This record gives sequence, C-alpha cells and structure tokens, in this order.
Amino acid sequence: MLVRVLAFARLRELLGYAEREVELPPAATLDDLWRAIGTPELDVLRGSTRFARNGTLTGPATRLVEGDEVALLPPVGGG
Amino acid sequence: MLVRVLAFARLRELLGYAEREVELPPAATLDDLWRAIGTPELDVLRGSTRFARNGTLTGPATRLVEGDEVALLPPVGGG
Amino acid sequence: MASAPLIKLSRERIDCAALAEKIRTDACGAVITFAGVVRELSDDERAVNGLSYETYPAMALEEMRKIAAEAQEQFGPCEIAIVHRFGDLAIGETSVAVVVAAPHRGPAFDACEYAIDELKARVEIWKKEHYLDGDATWRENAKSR
Amino acid sequence: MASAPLIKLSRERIDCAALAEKIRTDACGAVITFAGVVRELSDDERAVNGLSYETYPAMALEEMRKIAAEAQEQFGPCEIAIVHRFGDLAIGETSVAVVVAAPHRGPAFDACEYAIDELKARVEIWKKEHYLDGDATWRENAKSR
Repeated sequence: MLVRVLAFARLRELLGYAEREVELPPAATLDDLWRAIGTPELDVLRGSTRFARNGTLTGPATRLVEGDEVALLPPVGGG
Repeated sequence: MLVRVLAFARLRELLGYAEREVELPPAATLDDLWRAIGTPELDVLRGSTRFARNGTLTGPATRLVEGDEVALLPPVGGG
Repeated sequence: MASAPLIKLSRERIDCAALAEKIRTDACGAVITFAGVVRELSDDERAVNGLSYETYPAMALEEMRKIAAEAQEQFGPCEIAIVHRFGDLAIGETSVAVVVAAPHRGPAFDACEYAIDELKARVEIWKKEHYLDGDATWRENAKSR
Repeated sequence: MASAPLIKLSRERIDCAALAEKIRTDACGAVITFAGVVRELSDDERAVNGLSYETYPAMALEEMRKIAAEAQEQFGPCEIAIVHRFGDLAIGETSVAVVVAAPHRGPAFDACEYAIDELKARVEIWKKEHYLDGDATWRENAKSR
C-alpha cells in the first residue's frame, strides 16, 4: 500500500524531502514506516519525534491504511 | 496668609471653582482650610478626600505656610 | 536595556502601535500592550455616552513615573510606556495604554499588569461617566481586575 | 460577545493594531496584545541574523483554534486573535501576536498569557535560528515564560 509522508523542520532536512509517497506492506504500522524510511542520523531523533496520522497525533503501533497521510513532527518551537 | 487651593472632579464641581486663593490666619492647618472653604455638601465628602500640599500627600493636621498649593483630591478613577 | 519610561498625559488619541515601536529595542522578545477602552456599559450596566477624564498633572505624572520604576525594580529591566488620556472620550477610544517590552514574556506580562493595577489605585486621575439618559457621575475605581 | 476567534498563519507582516481593531467590540473595556518579536540574541546568547518558521498548517490551525476555545471556556467570554508568521523573519519583526479583548482586564490578561503559553507548548510550528556566524539550528521551546 502507498502512504504519504510529510516531514518537518530538522526531520525534513535530514530526510531530504518535505513530502514523499512510501510503499509499505499491508497492515504496516508507524514503526514499520519509520524503519522503511530511516537512516542512522534519523534514529537518534526517534525519541523526540511525534507522529500524526491524517492530522491527529497517534502512537507508533498504529496500523496504517492505503492513502494515509503521516506527519513526522519534531519538538515544536513556535512563538 | 494666602494659600492656593486646587479642587478636582466632584470637589471642583461642588465648590464651583478649580483654583482659588484663600486667606487664612498664620499657622493654619489643612483642617482650618477645609472649615474656611467648606459647605454642608462638601462635609459628607471629607472622609474620602485626600490632601496634597505642594504636590505631596499629607494629613489634615499639617500646618500651612504662605504660598502653599493645596490640592483637594477625591478617590481616583483613572484607567 | 531599560531606558527612562515614556510617561505622558495626552489630550490626543493614543497610538499603541507607535508607543510599542518607540520603546522596543532589539533585545526585547516580548511586547505586551494593555489598552483600556471606553465601554458602552458602566460597571452598574448603565448605557454610556462617553467619559471625561480630569487629572492633577504634576502628581499624576510623578506617580506614573514611580509605578514604572517599581515595575522595573520588581520584574527586571524592561522598557515601559504609560499614557493616559484626559478630556472627553467617546465609546471605543483608548483611555489608557501600558506598553511593556522585555527580553521575555513572563516579566513583561507581570510588569504590565502591575502598572495598570497600580495606576488605577494610585494615580490622580478622575473619571466622569456620561450616560445616554443625560445623567452623569464621577466614578471611583473598584478594587476588581 | 465572543465571536469566532481570528486564527491565522501569515507569510506577511502582522499588524497588531489592525487585529485589535478587528476583534474589539464596544462591550470590551480591555484589549491585551502580546507580540513575540525576533530578538538579536538567542536564549544561549548567540548573535542572531534572523529566524525562519515552518508549520504544518492543518494541525497548527486546529490547535490554535482549540487553544482559543479553551481560553474562552476558562476565562469567560472574550474576543481572541492568534496569528503566527511563517517564512523568514528579520530582527524586530513580530513572529506571533495574541490579542484578547474582553469586558475586564483580569480575564483578558489571563486568556492572553494562557494562549501564548499553550501555543508555544503545543502548536506544530518550528523555528530555525540563523546566526551571524553563518551557523543555524532548529530550536525547540524551553518551558520558561
């Protein structure tokens, strides 16, 4: 299945893209997605990264479905 | 001796002037001044009135000297 | 940091944005502006037509300066402007502005609220409320925020 | 009283006075404006050249709306505007404005401070600091005021 990945700020820079389609096996979780796109530099940021699925924060065990939009969210810095 | 009286807000309206010279006996106090200019309507406001002598708050027993500027100050309402 | 406060009594309208721009420095990360505005209702819910403010300028300006200095003393270095109108004001006009600019927002909020609370309690300014029915009253400040 | 909050992400400069005029009603006696401004020094005292902000607009706007609703719920009916810049900002530019207009100043101060505290903690906005020495860092918010 295909999901759309959005990456922001430091994660966007490390991944080298702001938005990308990723092919995953059916019933893959957010954890699986992280492993599919991961790099060693990315892994040190895993603990501080939050995930949103279709605009809502969710945990790494969440199962994805075809067409989901997954956002990778570093700690915020607005204001 | 002559002192200058400044009256503000409700006190100004009741007295009918904003500023006036008042003739007082030597060594008169603020209490004496109040009696000299007072009216029955004014007396009900005595408790809420503060006095300033030459720009500084002071008590009713304060003795005045020639040329003092005495301000009669109602409760404030700024802001 | 911390120039002399901008303290003023003004017959003309208050321009809060101009005050903020005037006192701000590049060391300031937070600018808090309090504007007191003439409401259509008095505290006892009477329909208001307008207000007039009267001051004893010498004492009022001195007390406003003291309040600004106390705020800087208590909440740390910050830039402060306190401006109060006098004369006649219509509904929607700003009667008083307190602007505080500081490196961080916490002390700026505290200093701004301190200054307006103290101004309302201590500064020699008087307010007359003019009602739609033609009546008018000198109104003293309550203790409330 | 209490219209829908004015919530916006803006590439253009923020005009706080225009926001205040837009949300204010004649029932409001207090208008509090918080402006967050780009400082010349970072929190660790490095000389800053400018900032850039990035957002996830869908989530950021929803969270800003929630925060405004919470402030109205907690501190009583008030008019609220929350506007945050994105893109590149120079020193002295306003990165965020929170404007609250309410009948009385106490709840307006509380609502304004609540909204900016929560925005800094919860809203999906990221800040990159660009230093005079050419270096740059993504900077997350500390818990301080």
